[in-house]
This record gives sequence, structure tokens and C-alpha cells, in this order.
Amino acid sequence: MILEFEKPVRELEARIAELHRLAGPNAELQEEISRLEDALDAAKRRIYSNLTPYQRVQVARHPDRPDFDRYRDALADDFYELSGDRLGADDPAVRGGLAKIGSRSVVLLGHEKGDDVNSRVKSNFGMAHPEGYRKAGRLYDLAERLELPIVSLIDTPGAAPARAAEERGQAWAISADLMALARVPVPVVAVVIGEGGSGGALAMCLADHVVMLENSYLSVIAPEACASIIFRDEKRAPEAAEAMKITARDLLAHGIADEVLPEPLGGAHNEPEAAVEAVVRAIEGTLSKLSRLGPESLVKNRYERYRRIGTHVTEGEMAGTRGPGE
Amino acid sequence: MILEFEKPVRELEARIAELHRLAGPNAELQEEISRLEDALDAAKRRIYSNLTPYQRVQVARHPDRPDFDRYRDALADDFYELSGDRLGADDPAVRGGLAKIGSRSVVLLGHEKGDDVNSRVKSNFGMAHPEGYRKAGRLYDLAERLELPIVSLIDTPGAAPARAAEERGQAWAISADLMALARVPVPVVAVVIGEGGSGGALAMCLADHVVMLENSYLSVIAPEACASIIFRDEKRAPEAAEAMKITARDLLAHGIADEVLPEPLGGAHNEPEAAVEAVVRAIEGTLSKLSRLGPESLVKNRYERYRRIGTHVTEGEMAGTRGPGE
Amino acid sequence: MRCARRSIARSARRRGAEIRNWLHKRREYSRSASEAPDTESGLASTNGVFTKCEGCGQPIYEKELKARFNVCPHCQFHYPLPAPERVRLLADEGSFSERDAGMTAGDPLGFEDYREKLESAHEKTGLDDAILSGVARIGGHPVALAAMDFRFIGGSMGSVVGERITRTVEAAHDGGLPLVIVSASGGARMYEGIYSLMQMAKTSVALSRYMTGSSPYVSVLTDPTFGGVTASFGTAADVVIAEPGARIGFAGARVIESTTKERLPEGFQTAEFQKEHGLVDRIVHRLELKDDLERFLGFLT
Amino acid sequence: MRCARRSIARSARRRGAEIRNWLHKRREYSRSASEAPDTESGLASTNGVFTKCEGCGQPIYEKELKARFNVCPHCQFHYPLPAPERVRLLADEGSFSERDAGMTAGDPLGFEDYREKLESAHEKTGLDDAILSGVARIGGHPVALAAMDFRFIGGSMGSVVGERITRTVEAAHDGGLPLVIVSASGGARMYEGIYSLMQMAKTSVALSRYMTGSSPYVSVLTDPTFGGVTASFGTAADVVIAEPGARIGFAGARVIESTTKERLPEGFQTAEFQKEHGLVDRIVHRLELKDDLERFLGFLT
Ligand SMILES: [Zn+2]
Ligand SMILES: [Zn+2]
Repeated sequence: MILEFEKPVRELEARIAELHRLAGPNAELQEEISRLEDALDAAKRRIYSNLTPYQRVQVARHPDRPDFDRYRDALADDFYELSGDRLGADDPAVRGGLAKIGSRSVVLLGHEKGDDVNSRVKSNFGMAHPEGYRKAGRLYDLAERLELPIVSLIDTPGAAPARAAEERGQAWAISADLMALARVPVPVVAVVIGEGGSGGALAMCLADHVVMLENSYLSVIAPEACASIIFRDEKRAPEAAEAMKITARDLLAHGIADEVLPEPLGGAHNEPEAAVEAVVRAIEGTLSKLSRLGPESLVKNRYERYRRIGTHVTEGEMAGTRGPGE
Repeated sequence: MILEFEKPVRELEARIAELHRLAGPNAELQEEISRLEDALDAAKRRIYSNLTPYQRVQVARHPDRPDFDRYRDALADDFYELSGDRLGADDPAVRGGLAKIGSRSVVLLGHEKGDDVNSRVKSNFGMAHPEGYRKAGRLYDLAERLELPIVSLIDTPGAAPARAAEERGQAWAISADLMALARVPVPVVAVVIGEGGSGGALAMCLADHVVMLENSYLSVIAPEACASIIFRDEKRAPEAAEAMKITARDLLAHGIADEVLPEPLGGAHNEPEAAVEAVVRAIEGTLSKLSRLGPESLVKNRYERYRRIGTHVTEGEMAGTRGPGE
Repeated sequence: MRCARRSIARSARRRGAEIRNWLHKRREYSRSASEAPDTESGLASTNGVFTKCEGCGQPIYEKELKARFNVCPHCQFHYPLPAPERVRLLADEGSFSERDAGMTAGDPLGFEDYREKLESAHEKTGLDDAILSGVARIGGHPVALAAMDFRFIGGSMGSVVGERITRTVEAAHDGGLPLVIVSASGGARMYEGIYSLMQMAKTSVALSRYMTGSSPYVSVLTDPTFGGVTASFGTAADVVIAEPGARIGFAGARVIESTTKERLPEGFQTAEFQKEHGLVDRIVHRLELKDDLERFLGFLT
Repeated sequence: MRCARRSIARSARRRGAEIRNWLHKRREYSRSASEAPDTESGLASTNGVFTKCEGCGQPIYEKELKARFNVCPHCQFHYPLPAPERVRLLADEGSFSERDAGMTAGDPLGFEDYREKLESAHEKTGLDDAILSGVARIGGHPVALAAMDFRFIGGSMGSVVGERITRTVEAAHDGGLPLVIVSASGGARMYEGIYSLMQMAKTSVALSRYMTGSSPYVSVLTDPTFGGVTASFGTAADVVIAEPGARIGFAGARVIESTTKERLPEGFQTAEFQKEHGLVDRIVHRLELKDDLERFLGFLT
């Protein structure tokens, strides 16, 4: 898939390839190629270093973007998958199990978006149903029982706007996850690897440390939906994405994210190994830091971290514009 | 409904009533009436004091037997009903909520069998589905959180042999209830008011104190099913009921029940007030005793209570024929 | 279609405080907050007039409606209730002591029109944001109490709602008080972007800590309660009470219909539907709500 | 019909240890223990003979079958596995130390035929009851281990099974050991009446206490596991593993069909069905089971 703003790059790349094919030893063409390559390089830098928020959303949604499987394989020598909510269903949109990251065992979970039509439909494009939240909740309980840290990889457009999800109480299920994450006495590390849509994402990223990939986003609502509601025009999604401050760097600036991992030029899908490697290092580093804290400190710090987030004004004084970061 | 073994009594009663109607001031008939009344009294005592185990099962199943509603009204000035498993369903076969018994607030729950065709079907004749066990489990959690004793009134033929119940994991749900009752740090009092069928009953009566009404039963399997399996003949249910030792007095003798409450002659349905009054007194007395124990003692005693039950033989020595009673 | 309905609603509003107005907005209601109706400050503001009930079509004295806390005397339809009225309904007379008054919303993202929205909501309701909170007594029982107000930007949850809920939970925690929260919310306040989402996390950590104690939490869900409120403090209660007919869920019916093209069943997401689905404990008539809470609190003292 | 099938099974048994025999009983299987097949002591007891697989119809060397722990080399059909074989499959060589050997069933109710049943089961299996238990190492990890045996009165749970499970759980609790229990059970042992039911309570109090610690519990469910075992310790595990095709549930399919007159779907209550329904974590081939447990235990040391 070629994103709209990538077209100039892709066209240049195609022309260069064509010229290479034609050129042979022709010195003049070699020069032309060289010129074009410089232009390509410049174009790439220009385009990719100045992605608008909405362009980043598109990168975050890129079908070739490294997914749960990819990170899991890189993170863990062994992944011992667990299934089901123990209540009557197993949600393919949420994956989880035990994993060893470095020398540390953790409970690893994340969203599954699927990688072909069938698996995408099966996993509901990464939108969990209540059974997915309850599966996550079960894994949080397991982590508490076995005293293992929780590592979650977030990549979901959000909660499922679906009749069945409402009938089985998705709001109740999300709420239960938040309550569980708030009190679980083990380290919780969340990495937003792609989309971080609304309550569906939050049910996995109420954490001690929130890492975001440069082109991932975290938002209370999809930019398209926001635009359609506030501006009465879905096409104004780019504006909404801009206005809502949903990119990794925005969230870092606002103190909601703790760490932003730069992506390879053009996005993680252009050079997955580098992105994956950065995530692995960030998780290992964070786990190592958090492992020094006892259960009470972890829960207390987590409390304080979220307690601070808000932009209310008291007695004419701004009280808490900043989030949990220092 | 007239049970088979009650027929002689009912016939005598009818004859006496008829004679009364005819008698007027006739002295001779008065004498005859008096004689018949003596006979009736004798017949009642003979029949009702010597009910076979299977006849007691029939009394336990009597449609007019006092039910959850009846006991609830007598037990509690106020009953604040709660619904649902918080997961997607509310099982009408299990009722529960907060109640005040004497001066004590408790979590009160029990089985609903229904009292007409519609409500019987709706409540699945008192056989819970997984959502019923999970509703009970939720109430156990609530009791723990609010530090209230649990009082349960058991009256179920057993778990539901139904496709839907299996699909939603009834075994898992029962198991979860047992695990919860085993550790809940508040007093747990169970009263078997009618039928106590298999795991379905046990999910509510793993308790610190088990009270049984004289004609209630508690059994690993319905006598009919046992007869059909072991004797290959459902009609041998009376034998199975006898062999399995399922009556209140048997269970008291084997140390499984802690207390048996005598019923009015002919069964609780003949004089509900008396039966209900006995249950109320038993519960109040038990709560008063248990309230003196701290959470640790309660859980420890409960552990020991069930830990002892078994009839295995070790090294040629009977090790634990007796149950939890002393 | 949507726009047509909206402009009808707008002109109706100009014509006076008709219940029809509420109802139009009810129908239009979606999970999104800003699209949700910004309701009038009170049905009974125009004095002594008859109005026609959208529930049953019968005429109601607006005075009577106000006296019945916006419940139709004929069909018992529950219209939204402003937070100050809710407090008047529930708190023992003179017992309510507001906390955190004067806390107002920042505009962290400098979002188009947000300032104006806030100002007009303030003017309309007299409130600082979509919530009133403090401590009170209910039937003599001291409680921490918060009530949301749907008229204020659709009861959307921004930093002020999140902060005042959190402080109410903390007051309950510190004082060993029962906690009662009455919700009415279209969902997140998009104008505050990520801060809005994070209020779910903030209220959840506070509530999760409160729940490690042994004081009870009762959540009362009124029409409508959706989005982040339902998916955080709205449902994580010991007892969840809903008002008759209240629509409760995460995603609103219209969003679901437009996404899935599926026709939703009659009564979808109503309090009765959610009770049937085991998610709500009790459905309590507004005029019996105080009594019901008193009963509940009575078990725990 | 039932009787006809049973007598066929009986004569087949006389003709030799045919797999067909197992399968007849598989089909006949119900939740009730005594009706469940008392299976042969081992498929491979008659030496060097071919037998025909009921799963795929292909011939199998019984020796090969035994070497593969009763898994068909062609279609991977998993036949029941005697407890001693299960221990041999899972425990590191020479590491298993049995506990509570010699514990036998009392006959608390003097139930018709129970003594005879026990004796013939003992003769057939060489076991004292439907369970082997003790401590062992799996891939070097010390564990408390129990394995049930379906051949012993249908793997029914009476006082001995309950007591040995409980002691195994207690050994794990006291020693801070991981706990592994392999179940195979038709359900309750009706001959012990209420004592049978109470084993659910006994094992549950022990397990509930164990779970307050931080050592893991893995439950392995094999064909068939029903009734009281599934509704107590069988499912209350951190990880629930099932063997392929194993039938798992509370009430057996036949009981449900005869009660509800409903035709059950293909594959009802199989391991795969239960995984689909979120009740089982993993389906693991028997010949990979030891490795799978080693992997799991490796995360926790
Ligand atoms: Zn009306
Ligand atoms: Zn085969």
C-alpha cells in the first residue's frame, strides 16, 4: 500500500529504478541517476520528517506496519500463549501469554489486527469485544498471582461499535480492566506500537511507563469521528488530528507518554528490524528500572502518575496542565 | 398436590370432614368422629415419622414447600435485591441481595424455583446456568468487600444438563464459586431448605455451618439418576436414595450437616410458619456464634472442616469416616 | 437528515422550553459529546405553561413536572435532571456542602470554539462544568456525592469532571464515607483531547484504591450515560442503579447502526435491557431513588 | 440399545484388547462414573499384535502405540492413558516419588457391589484407586504431580482421589512447588454418596489456599473429564491444557441429549470446542506435553 503523501517518493524511486535498468555504463545517465538519488533523499527527509499528525495516523495504520507477532518474536525467545476469558469466549483481537524478555519472565499481551482478509475479519481489525477485555483482565490477575510484570503492545482502532459488544457489557469490561491495572502490584509497561484508540487502548495502557513509537497515536476518538462530530465533516480529520494533539511527540510534551521511540525514515514498516529493536531495548530498560520498586511503590507511583493528569483551573490558577511525566 | 404416601391421611381427613357435615348434634356420630380423629392422628404419626429417604425427597420437592421468597420475607425486614453477573446475563434461578436479619446485615442468596408454570420455566426449575453461579460469585465478592456474612438458602435439583450451560462453562463457574467460598473471610451459613442437588447445590453450601431441614436432602446425584446408572433402573430410585444416605439425619450422622431442624408433622408445607420460624432462629443463632470469630479463624476453621471429610483407609486404618461435625 | 433535525431543534428552542426539544435531542443523541443536546436549564423555566409529554402525549403543567423532578406524572417518563435538582432530590435538606466549587476547564489544546462552548454552557446552566460534587447526608447517612449534568456540553467528561469525581472518591476514601455518583454523560469531551481520555484513568486509580476499603459505592446511571463515564467509574460500583428507560452503554445506538448497518432492537441499551443482560442491579424510579439509597445505606451502618 | 452395546463391548473384550473396545465405551460415555468404561489395563498388553485404529481405520502395531503413549501414529488419535504411563510420560526419569501409596477406599455407605467394583478395578489396573500422586521433576523443575486413571471405576472421584489430590496440593503449598494435575474422570463416585460430593469441597479449600501463594498450577484435562473434577480442581488453574479431542464438561453429552431432546453439534465439548469457548488455554499433543510443561515451568524459575 502506498500512502498518498508517499507518492512523490515512490515515483522517484520508480524512475531511478527504470533509469538503472536503461543506463548500463552510460555516464550521462549515471549522473542523472545520481542527481535523482539526491533528490529522492531530500524528498524523503522533507516528507518524512514533517509528517502531519494525520499522516502519522496513516502510518500508524499502515498494513505492513510491524504487528504484535513481529514484536513478540523479537522480544521473546519463547512465547507461551494463553487463550480465553474463562467465561465462554476467546477474542482473537487480544493475544496474550507468558514470555521471556531477556532474563525476565513477563505476561505479554497485545492487539491482533490480522494480516490478511480472513484474519482481519476474525480479529475484528483489532477491536476487542468484551471477551477480549476480560481475557486481558484474566492475564492481569495471572500476572499478579505469579508476580510477573505486564508488558502490553497496543494497536487498536478502539472499542468495537457493535451490538454484541454492547450486549455483553463492553463498558463494564473496560472499566474492570482499568480497575485491575490500577491496583495490580507488578510493573506495567505499555508500548503503543500503532493505533491507540480510545477506551479500547486505555484498557491496556494504564501503566507505569508508556512508550510510544514516533508514528503511533493515542486518542480519545478517531480523528475522522471527531471531525464528523465537531466540524460536521469527516474530511476535516487532518484538522481534528492536529487539534487533538494525538501524536507521540505531542503526548510526550503533554506528559502523557514517557518515552518516544524514533522510527526509521518513512515509518516502522520501511525498516521493521530497527523499530522492533528500539522497542525491545526500551522494554528491557524499563523493566530493569521498574524491577527495583516494590509492589507498594509501584501502585503508589501509578496512582500519583494518573492523579496528576488534568487541565482544570482552580481559583483562577492553572492546576495541572502537565501529565504524569516530570 | 397429594403425595402417594399421604393418601391414607388425606382420605381420613376427607371422611372426618364429611361426617362433621352430616353429624349435627347426633351423639353417636360424634363418637365415630372422635374415633376417626384418633386414627388420623395415629396414621399421621406413623406415616410422617417414618418417611423413607425417597419419601423425604418427595417432600423436599413438594410444590407448596416454603421457598426462597417465603424465607426471605420471614428472615428480613428489608431485602435489597441485586441482579446480574455483570458479564451479560441475569439468571432468574439465583436470587440475591442485601438483607437485615435481626440487627445484622448479610448478603442473602438462594435458589428460585418459581411458583407457577411461567416462573418455573423462567427460573429453569431452580437449576442455575453459569450466569447464576457467576451472580453468586459476584455476591460473594461483595460480601467480602462490605464485610458482611453470607447466608444462602439452597433448593436446587442440581446443575442444568443443558447445551447453553456447557457452552458458557458451568463447570468453570461452579469451580470458581467453590474457590471463592473457600477463602471468603466472612461467616458463611448455608441452609438446605429443599433439594440440595450435586455441584449446583455445593456452589452455595461450602459453608462454616450447614443447616438442613428435616426433609431436605443433599446428594451427589439425583436418586433417579443414580438408580438408572447403578441399578440400570430408574424405578429403583427409592433404593438409591436409601443407599446414598442423603437425608438430613444421615448427613448429620456422617458429620456433613451441622444441624437438623425438625419440620412440622407432614413436612414444612403443612405448616410453613413453624418451618420458617425454625430456620430464622437457626440462622440468627449461627450468625451470632460466627460473628465472634475473626476472618483468619473463619477461613482456617472452614479449611479444617472440609479437610477432614473422607473415608479413605490408610495403612489398613480407617482415617476419616467422619465429616466436619464433632 | 441530521442537519434538518438539528435546525428544527434549534428553532424549537427559540420558541421556548418545550419538552419536544429535549426529545428531538434525545433521538439525535450519539456517543459523541458535542453532538449531544445541550439541554435547557430546566423545563419549568417558563412559568405556568402546559407542555406536551413526548412520552405519552398528555399535557403536563410545567410546575408539576418540576415538582416531580422532571418525571411525567402520567407516563413516568424520566426527563434529564439538572445536577442541582439531583442534589436537591437526594441530599437531606441543607446537608449538601459543595466541594471544589469554582473549578473550571482549561483549554489545553486551544481547541476551536471550546472557550465559547464553555461560556455558553456556563451561562445556560449556571454551573462551572458538567458536575456538582461535595459531601451530604442521605437519610442521615453521611456520603460523598457527585452528580453530573447533561446540559453542560452533553455531560462530557473533561478535566473538571475527572478531577471533581476523583476528589469526591478521595474524600470518601479519606473519610470512610459511602460514595454515591449520579452519571449523565455523552462521553468524552473531545475538546480536551487526550486529557479527556486520561480522566478515565485518573478516576479509575482513585476508585480502585477506594474499593480496597469496605465502604460501599453506588453508581446511579441516568439518561444518557455513555462512553468514558460508563467505561470507568460509572460501572465499577458495588451496586449499579439505573433510572427507568435510561440509555446506557459505551457506543451509542446511532454510531453502531451507522457502522454496522444493523437495525438495533427496540429498547436496545435501555436500563431495562441492561438489567436483563445482568449489567445493572436495580431500576429505580426517580421519585423513589432517595428512599432506595437510604435503604441501601441502612444496611451498612 | 445401551445394553446391547455393552454386551458387544464385553464380548469384544474377551476377544482381546481391541481399540474398538475403547471406542465403543467412548461413545457410550456419560457423566456417570459407573457407566463409564472400565478400560483395559493397556492397549499393548497383548504383544506384537496389530489393532485397527478407531480414529482412522489404519492398522497400528500395539507396541508402537504403547511407545507413543497410546497416540495413533497415523491420525494422532489420543486414547486414554493409564496413570503410571502418564507419570512415565511427564516425570524426568527416576524422579517420581509416590506419596500416599496404599491409601484405599472405605465403603462408608456399604453400597451394593462397591467392594467388588473396587477389587476388580484394583486387579485390572494394579492401582489402589483412580489416582497416582507424589512429587517429581519435570525438565529439572521439582513439582507436585497427580495423575488420574480412567480405568479405575471410570476415574470417578471418591475419598481416595479427593484425599490424594488434597495432599498433593498441600505438598505443593508447603514446599512452594508448582502443581501439575492430570485429570481423567467420569465424575463422582456415586458409591460413596455425599463423601464423593464433598471431595469437591475438600480439594477446593486446599487449592484456594494454594492459590494465595505465587506458585503456578497447571491442570491437564484428558479424555474424558466431567462432573465434580471439572467443577472443582480441574478448571481452577492458572493454565488449563487439554489433549486434542478430549471431551471436557460438567454434564455429559448423552445426559444432555436425553434430558433436552436437543441434538448436540459435532465436536460438542471437545478440547477444541472448549478452547473456542475461552475455557481452555492450550491444546497440546500428548507427545509434546512434557516439553510444553517444561516451557511453562521455565517461565517461573
Ligand atoms: Zn408522559
Ligand atoms: Zn488413527
